Amino acid sequence: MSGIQEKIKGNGSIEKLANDFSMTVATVNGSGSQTSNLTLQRAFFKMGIPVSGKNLFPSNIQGLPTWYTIRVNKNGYTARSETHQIVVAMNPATIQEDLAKVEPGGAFYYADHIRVDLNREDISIYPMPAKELAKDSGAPPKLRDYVANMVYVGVLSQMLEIDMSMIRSAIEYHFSGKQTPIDLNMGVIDKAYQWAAENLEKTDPFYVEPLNLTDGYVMADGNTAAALGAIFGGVQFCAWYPITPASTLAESLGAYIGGLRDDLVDGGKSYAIVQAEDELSAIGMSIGAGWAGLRAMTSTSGPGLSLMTEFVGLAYYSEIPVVIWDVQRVGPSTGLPTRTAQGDLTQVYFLGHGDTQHIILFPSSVTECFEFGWKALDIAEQVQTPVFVLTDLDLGMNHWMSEKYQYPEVDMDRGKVLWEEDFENFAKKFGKQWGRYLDVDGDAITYRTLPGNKMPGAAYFARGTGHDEYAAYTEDPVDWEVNMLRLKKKFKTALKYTPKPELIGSGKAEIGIIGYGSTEMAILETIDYLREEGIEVDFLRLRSLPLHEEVIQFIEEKNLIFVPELNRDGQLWQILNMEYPTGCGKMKSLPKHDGLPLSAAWLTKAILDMEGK
Amino acid sequence: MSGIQEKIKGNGSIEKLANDFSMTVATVNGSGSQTSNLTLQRAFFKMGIPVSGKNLFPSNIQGLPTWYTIRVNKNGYTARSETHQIVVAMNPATIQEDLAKVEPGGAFYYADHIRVDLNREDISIYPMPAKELAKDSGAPPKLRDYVANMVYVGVLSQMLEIDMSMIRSAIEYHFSGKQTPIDLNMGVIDKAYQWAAENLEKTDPFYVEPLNLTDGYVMADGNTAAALGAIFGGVQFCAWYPITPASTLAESLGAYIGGLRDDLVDGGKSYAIVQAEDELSAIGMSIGAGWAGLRAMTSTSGPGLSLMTEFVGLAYYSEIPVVIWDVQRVGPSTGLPTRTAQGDLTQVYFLGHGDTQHIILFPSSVTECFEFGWKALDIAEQVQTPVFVLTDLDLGMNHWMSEKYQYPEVDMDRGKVLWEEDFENFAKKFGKQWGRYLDVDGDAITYRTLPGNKMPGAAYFARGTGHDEYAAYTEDPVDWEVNMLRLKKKFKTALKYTPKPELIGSGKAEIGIIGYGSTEMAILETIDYLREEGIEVDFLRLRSLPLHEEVIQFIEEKNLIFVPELNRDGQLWQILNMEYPTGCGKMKSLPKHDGLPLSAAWLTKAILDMEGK
Amino acid sequence: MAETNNVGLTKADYRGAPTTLCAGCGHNSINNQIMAAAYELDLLPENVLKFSGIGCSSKSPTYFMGRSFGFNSLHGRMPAVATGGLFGDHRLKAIAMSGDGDTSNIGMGHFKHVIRRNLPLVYIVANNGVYGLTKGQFSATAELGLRLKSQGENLYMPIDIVLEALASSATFVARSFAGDAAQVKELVKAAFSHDGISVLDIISPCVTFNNRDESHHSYSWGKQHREMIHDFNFIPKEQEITVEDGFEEGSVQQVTMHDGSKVVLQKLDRDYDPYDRINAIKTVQEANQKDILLTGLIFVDTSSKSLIDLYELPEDRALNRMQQEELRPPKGMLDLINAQMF
Amino acid sequence: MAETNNVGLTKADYRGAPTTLCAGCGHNSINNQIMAAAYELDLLPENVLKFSGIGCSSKSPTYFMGRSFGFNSLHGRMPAVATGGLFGDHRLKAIAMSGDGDTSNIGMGHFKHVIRRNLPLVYIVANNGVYGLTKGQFSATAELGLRLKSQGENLYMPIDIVLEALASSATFVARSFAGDAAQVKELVKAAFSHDGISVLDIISPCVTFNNRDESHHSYSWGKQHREMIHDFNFIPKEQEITVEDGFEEGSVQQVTMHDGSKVVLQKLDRDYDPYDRINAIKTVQEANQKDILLTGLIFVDTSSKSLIDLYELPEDRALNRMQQEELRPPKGMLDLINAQMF
Ligand SMILES: Cc1ncc(C[n+]2csc(CCOP(=O)(O)OP(=O)(O)O)c2C)c(N)n1
Ligand SMILES: Cc1ncc(C[n+]2csc(CCOP(=O)(O)OP(=O)(O)O)c2C)c(N)n1
Ligand code: SF4
Ligand code: SF4
Ligand SMILES: [Mg+2]
Ligand SMILES: [Mg+2]
Repeated sequence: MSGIQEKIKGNGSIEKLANDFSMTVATVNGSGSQTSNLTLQRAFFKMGIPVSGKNLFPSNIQGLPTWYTIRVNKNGYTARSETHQIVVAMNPATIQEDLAKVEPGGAFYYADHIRVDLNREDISIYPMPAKELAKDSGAPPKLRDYVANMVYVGVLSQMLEIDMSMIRSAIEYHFSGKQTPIDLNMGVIDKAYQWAAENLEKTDPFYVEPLNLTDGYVMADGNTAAALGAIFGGVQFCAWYPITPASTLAESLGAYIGGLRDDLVDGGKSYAIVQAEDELSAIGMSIGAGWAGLRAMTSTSGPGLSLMTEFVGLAYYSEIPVVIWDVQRVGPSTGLPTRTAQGDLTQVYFLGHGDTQHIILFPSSVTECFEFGWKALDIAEQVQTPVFVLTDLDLGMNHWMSEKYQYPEVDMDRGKVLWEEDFENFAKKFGKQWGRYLDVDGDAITYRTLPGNKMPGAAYFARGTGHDEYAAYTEDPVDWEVNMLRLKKKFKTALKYTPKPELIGSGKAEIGIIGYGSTEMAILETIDYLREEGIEVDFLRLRSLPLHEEVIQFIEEKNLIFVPELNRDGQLWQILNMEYPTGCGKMKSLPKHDGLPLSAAWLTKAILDMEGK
Repeated sequence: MSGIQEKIKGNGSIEKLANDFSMTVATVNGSGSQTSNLTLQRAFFKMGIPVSGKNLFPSNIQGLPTWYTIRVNKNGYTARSETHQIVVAMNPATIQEDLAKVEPGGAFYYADHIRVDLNREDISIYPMPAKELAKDSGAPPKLRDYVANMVYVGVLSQMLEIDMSMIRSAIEYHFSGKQTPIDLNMGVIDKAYQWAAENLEKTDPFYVEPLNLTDGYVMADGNTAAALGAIFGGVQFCAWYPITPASTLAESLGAYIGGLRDDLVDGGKSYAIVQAEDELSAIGMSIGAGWAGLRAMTSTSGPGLSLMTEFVGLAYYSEIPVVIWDVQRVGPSTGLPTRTAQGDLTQVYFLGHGDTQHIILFPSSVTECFEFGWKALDIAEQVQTPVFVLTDLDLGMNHWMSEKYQYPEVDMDRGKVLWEEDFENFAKKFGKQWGRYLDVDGDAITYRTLPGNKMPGAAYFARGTGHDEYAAYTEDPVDWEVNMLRLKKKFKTALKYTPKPELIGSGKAEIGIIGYGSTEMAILETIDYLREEGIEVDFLRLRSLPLHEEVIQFIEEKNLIFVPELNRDGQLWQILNMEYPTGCGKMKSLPKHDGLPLSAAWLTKAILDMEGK
Repeated sequence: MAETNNVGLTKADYRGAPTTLCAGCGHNSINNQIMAAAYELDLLPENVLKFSGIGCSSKSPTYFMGRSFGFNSLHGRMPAVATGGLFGDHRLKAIAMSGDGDTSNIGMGHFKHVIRRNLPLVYIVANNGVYGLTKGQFSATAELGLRLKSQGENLYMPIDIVLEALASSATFVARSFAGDAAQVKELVKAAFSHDGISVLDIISPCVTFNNRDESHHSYSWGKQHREMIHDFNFIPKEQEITVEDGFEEGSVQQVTMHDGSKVVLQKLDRDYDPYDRINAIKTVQEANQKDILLTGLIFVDTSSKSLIDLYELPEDRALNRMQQEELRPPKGMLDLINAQMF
Repeated sequence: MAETNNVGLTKADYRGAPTTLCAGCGHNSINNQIMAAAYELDLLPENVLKFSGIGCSSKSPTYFMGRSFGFNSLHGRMPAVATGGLFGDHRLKAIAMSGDGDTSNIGMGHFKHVIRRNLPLVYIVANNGVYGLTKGQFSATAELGLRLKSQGENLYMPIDIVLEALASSATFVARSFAGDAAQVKELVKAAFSHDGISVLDIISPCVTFNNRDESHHSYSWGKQHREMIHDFNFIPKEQEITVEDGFEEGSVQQVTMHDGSKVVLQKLDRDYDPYDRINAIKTVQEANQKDILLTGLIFVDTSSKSLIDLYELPEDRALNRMQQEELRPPKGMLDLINAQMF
């Protein structure tokens, strides 16, 4: 992306620059541009070029500015880019600022009915007769705004040399083969392509050319992937309440589960999905189901998470498996509901009054959303506790290029459950009468029975009040203390089940980065840039809390560790200091919290600044 | 308390031991023994002897075991004692374990109709004809259980040499001078006193003798003190929802406010107290009132606190003053509702999704409950943010001896509020149009207007969504970041208003203790014991979070710091490590979480063990 | 040998832990009738789930049917937990105990929503107009103007559990009085037989409720004892309040509460039509206007599908007994998805 | 010069920020009538407080009366914030905008309780049967069996805002249709004049609601466009739906919604007695049974005290203007307490 200017030769002829640009489409939300943007993105992907798409949209249904950024990069960098080489302007309200966004040497496409002061000499400017072409399309008047968006697909296809067969296959995919919309849309695209060929002269360097770097990859959003993962994880119950950006997770679950699962069971369904009246109820129902032996989950975002606080404490203390997906948005409070953040970490870590502790998983890719979709259900039942999966709007709702989903490599593990037969054997095996909270294995995880178990003595009364090993009510100080210490120990056992951190790098660098979740792409890109500056770093990608021994080791081995994250207070950094009090200050927090996905440019600069470079 | 045995001379005659024992009354809850216990406690207090009373009661209304412990100590040690020199057994269900509790050389009083295996030779045993004397009292049959409790008051008065005039004045105080109950109760007490004089021979050493160590002190519970403090702080609105152990705070507010305040205003009341439908509503109403310019508060305990999570985030982000008293009980979940803990610290510190931060005050005595009762209202308005006061069941519900309440030494500070005239002057003064979130003073605290302000331009629309300096909706990344950084800065300014830590000790010791809240008494007692072992320590009593510079200094000056607290995870210790990452592990956590108040015996041993002694 | 029912169980098999509620508490009477009803219905305790929130009433499930699975959840949130819990094995029956505070204050929203979902649940509200467990504050069912010693006056309009249930389309609504053992038992039995939500509003006097400030009709000793001891920590042992024998359909009975106040109960007429919701609401409102508490089966609708039916579960399989074969789609399906995702 | 009302303000003085709701959204119509009503009532905007929860409807207060203080609070929690807020200066009037999701789902409990407390608040529910802002999920007021493209079928019984308000003793209950400008305005005016809670259930069509799966009576182009573009991100601009002129008391009108489905409205008769709660409930229920939405002032009770009255505040002093002299008892009082505490 460097040195665009130089590529533009003095005589106006340009040296072409393949597969390395970031393109932003400025539209109005509700105008239906999503189809156009996805079509372009899919066409790039089909051409084998690494690509990502990020939608910057308002908390509103219709009429406000929206920006969709597609980054195409031959090195596979798919993090948010801070510069815009190509801008497509379809929104009168923002056209002037959109024009200002174009990087010198870049290209500006705009719908020519919009009034704009074309005050830039340093970029290529291409007007598009979007309105006219839409009118010519034969689409009914109400649909013209929508159809106008197809115009830029056609124009860009021509100007960027996109393979038109890939555009067609993207359109066919999008409309699931339905001929009427395919014809309408392809008609407009073709016309616009033609028009551009005849009327525009290319003066910018950006174009695409086929690569083969997307084999083995899919393009999807994390919420859909999480839902699919849960379905393969045998999820049986999901109660949820709508909230951006989590809604599409539960909605995808509903959309996919029937087709994938109904054939496996005779005479009825193997699951229930309930839209609850609020988040209190959503988590309550899921906990009820988890207690009753179902693989249960819910999904939410900040405000809903806050409302779940009391119930999470109940599940922690009464040891009920349940999975909670928190698709993070910007908080505190209602905040920016359509922007991304990693701001719920410390809250979740301590969620609930009294002493609590929770398992948190951090997927950093769509593929990992799928993986944690099923794995979280295993862990919840293995450890008998709530398991949180912290993803975010960027990962959950944007379309990422990601490795294909991997079928679970292990069988479902339902944890320590006693059905009738097992219950009978328990006494024999352990020489003791079964008790719900009796730690016979010494790993602090106890055996549970499930409603419907007909054995005398198998039933117990679950409660959030003080209970002894036999689930009986007690206020005895020692009972309380012993039980709570067992719970603490349980979280040591949990480390056997939770995903370990991933080390990226030689392991020999003196400087480290610890990161997690959706910032991975920006961190990896940063590492390359730092290497160019002669700085070698190892990257430890955290995949879960509580911390594994490997994290402590990593910290001990390094002299200096950067902890970049998308929040104000450096929340992981806070937790690391807390859990590793002998760190003596060698961890440096690099927080960023403007609602946008992390960019490598910012992170690189932040680290270089700290390094005094 | 050491060496009771030696005091008992070989020949059965005893050396008397004045003003140093812990006495536990075992009864059944709902049997009305509270009056008896308070009478004894008040009599000791009136005699000038330092005393404390701690009630260990079940989460139940009638019929389950309850223990009330009165500690009398000439050195002023009023923390929970782990040993029981005197036990009064009135409950058949627990009599055997109560008997076992008596320290060798101690005394066991019991109602003689209860069957008990008197298997102790090492203590003095005194049967009491409680039933008979109750019957003789002339009280109606339904009241006999109640009246029986007065029997032990009479018996102990005789045996411990309590000044009977003090007993009478305690009874008169309790019954607000109403003759019928005074006569009934004093009648029984006198009879029992008489009976004991005639029938019991004293063989244990414990007795009381007048001192003058309670001048300048009151005896009260923290919840009442908090309510009184709030009344003197000008509280105007309190919405609350019943929960043990917080209910009596709001109930006391209701009981006292009319008498203290109604005379100050003509034509109506200056406040409203609303029992809300739940805690969500309680905090919501209080925030509404805070926004509208009232001094507003709510009180709750763990489960209610959890339910307030979302609303607290709203108040933090929209900068609304409100005071939240959290009278902590044992969690997680419903836990032990009638036991004490300091377990909500980390939760409150991070309460709310996204990046939040809160002011927390820690009163450690009843007097300080009064002080923070008014001060918290000042701070909330000064800093325009929720202020939490973390107390606990022990401090809130038990009767503590504490310094007299001090009248606020400063005038009420309503913070930066603009009424009509101020609003007019704003533009002149600052050369800018007023904006709700415009930081004109550079201290990150902005000016607010209140509903009813009639000046054009004074109204604004409060919201939990992203807003700019003029309170207008915005999703702009820079607006968000700038505002959030201002909020962070505001908490630096807050340190000007929040109570600083108190240093107890010379400041020159190499070892320190950092503690907070209701554990103060046990810590002070421990310090004396440690000194006896040759260990000198300084004690920094934390009175608020965020941390003042003085705390960091204290940590830096010491080689080793113990952090005792009533929870499992060492929550203050966690926060200290987080906020002071260069501590390099010199803080040692000493958590205890069995639902009981901290005892000096436990803490002394824990420290000596760590010190290898 | 003890008598047994048709499934070979004795009454003792339906017992729970010994009660720790106050002597004389109406909740104990209700618990007794639940046990009796289950015994008479030949329910296997193993086939019944118990749910509750938080409160004295919500402690109750500990005190009946100790052989049943149960879940004492959070204050006001029982409906949510019960909804999820019932999906575990939908062939089981379920009964829930809640209080007026639990249901009509903090739990009002969930109460309404579990009703409109028609969860097959016997939902008992042990209604005493106060928060027993937290020592006698007003609940939302307390009557307007009620004065309690430590609480002052209740300023707000009362919530009527029965009206609320009817307004939100409950398919089974009844009211009774804890002291009317026969009626409570019969209603519990009917409720267990209903396939959908059955809301039972059972007036259940609280002993701590008898601290009225200026009760006009107080027991002679009541006033005196307050005067004499002035101690809220003392709770005298009381007799349960019961209705007289032979409380017939259509008849009216006055019951004296612990505090001496009187409640007028009226049993619905024999020819009352419980299938007409509009008439049911009207009848209850008219009785309320006259300060009469109607008791009996006020409304029933047997035609609506229960929540469980709506979810099309296998008739004879419990969801919680399904294993991997039935829950995890085969690898081929994932390959297909991978091929489709683009 | 622009026309002014009796307090010297023009219509423009009652405007808020430009709306960002969808073109054709019923909520916009309601907002217009609120402004008109306030203008005609000669209300000073400075004397009105605005409250809302979260949702498209709850955004509305931004779009009217920009000179009023307002608080856009949390989803479902508006009643709580309004309750506290009104105590600040009880001489002010207050209006709240909520949605059906905000009120009847997450906010059901608070809705009920603010009613029984009779807070003097104009409480408008802009009722569209869906969650607009989160993209069209069912709310609790959605009719049974409704099918929406991305949501499937609504399985649960609907909540009727009006019935719920009546059952919980609301003192002013009305229903209207957003497109009936004249009626909405008159009802808002009446509500502002009521001293207590006034619940206005206003059916307010949502444009995103028009994604029914198999609508029998859909607009000709509607079906076609779905077919043609298949894109849920496209929201065509619509006309607001209005009722025909001259919609008289007692008459019936059918309104076609954006998705082509029809709603039947009936205005209450001129001689309908709005003071009879029992009859009001019955009338509404009977109309519901016939799938008719009754509009008009359904019930009013002018005799009950409002919440503010119950708290005996000084008639002419705002609590929020009181200062130390009125709020802090003198030192002598504390000395007294210290002497008494023992
Ligand atoms: C979230 C929460 N708030 C408050 C409480 C305290 N609390 C326990 S029981 C109870 C009221 C119970 O009243 P009700 O449901 O009427 O039952 P009763 O005791 O009268 O039978 C309350 C407020 C709690 N447990 N949880
Ligand atoms: C606690 C919480 N949960 C979920 C949301 C997400 N949310 C925003 S608006 C809304 C529904 C609004 O529906 P309604 O009240 O009917 O208003 P409408 O948009 O239809 O006018 C939801 C669920 C939220 N803001 N807060
Ligand atoms: S306090 Fe009241 S409700 Fe609770 S057990 Fe006692 S009598 Fe029953
Ligand atoms: S989504 Fe529906 S409710 Fe929201 S603004 Fe648009 S039309 Fe109105
Ligand atoms: Mg109750
Ligand atoms: Mg809606």
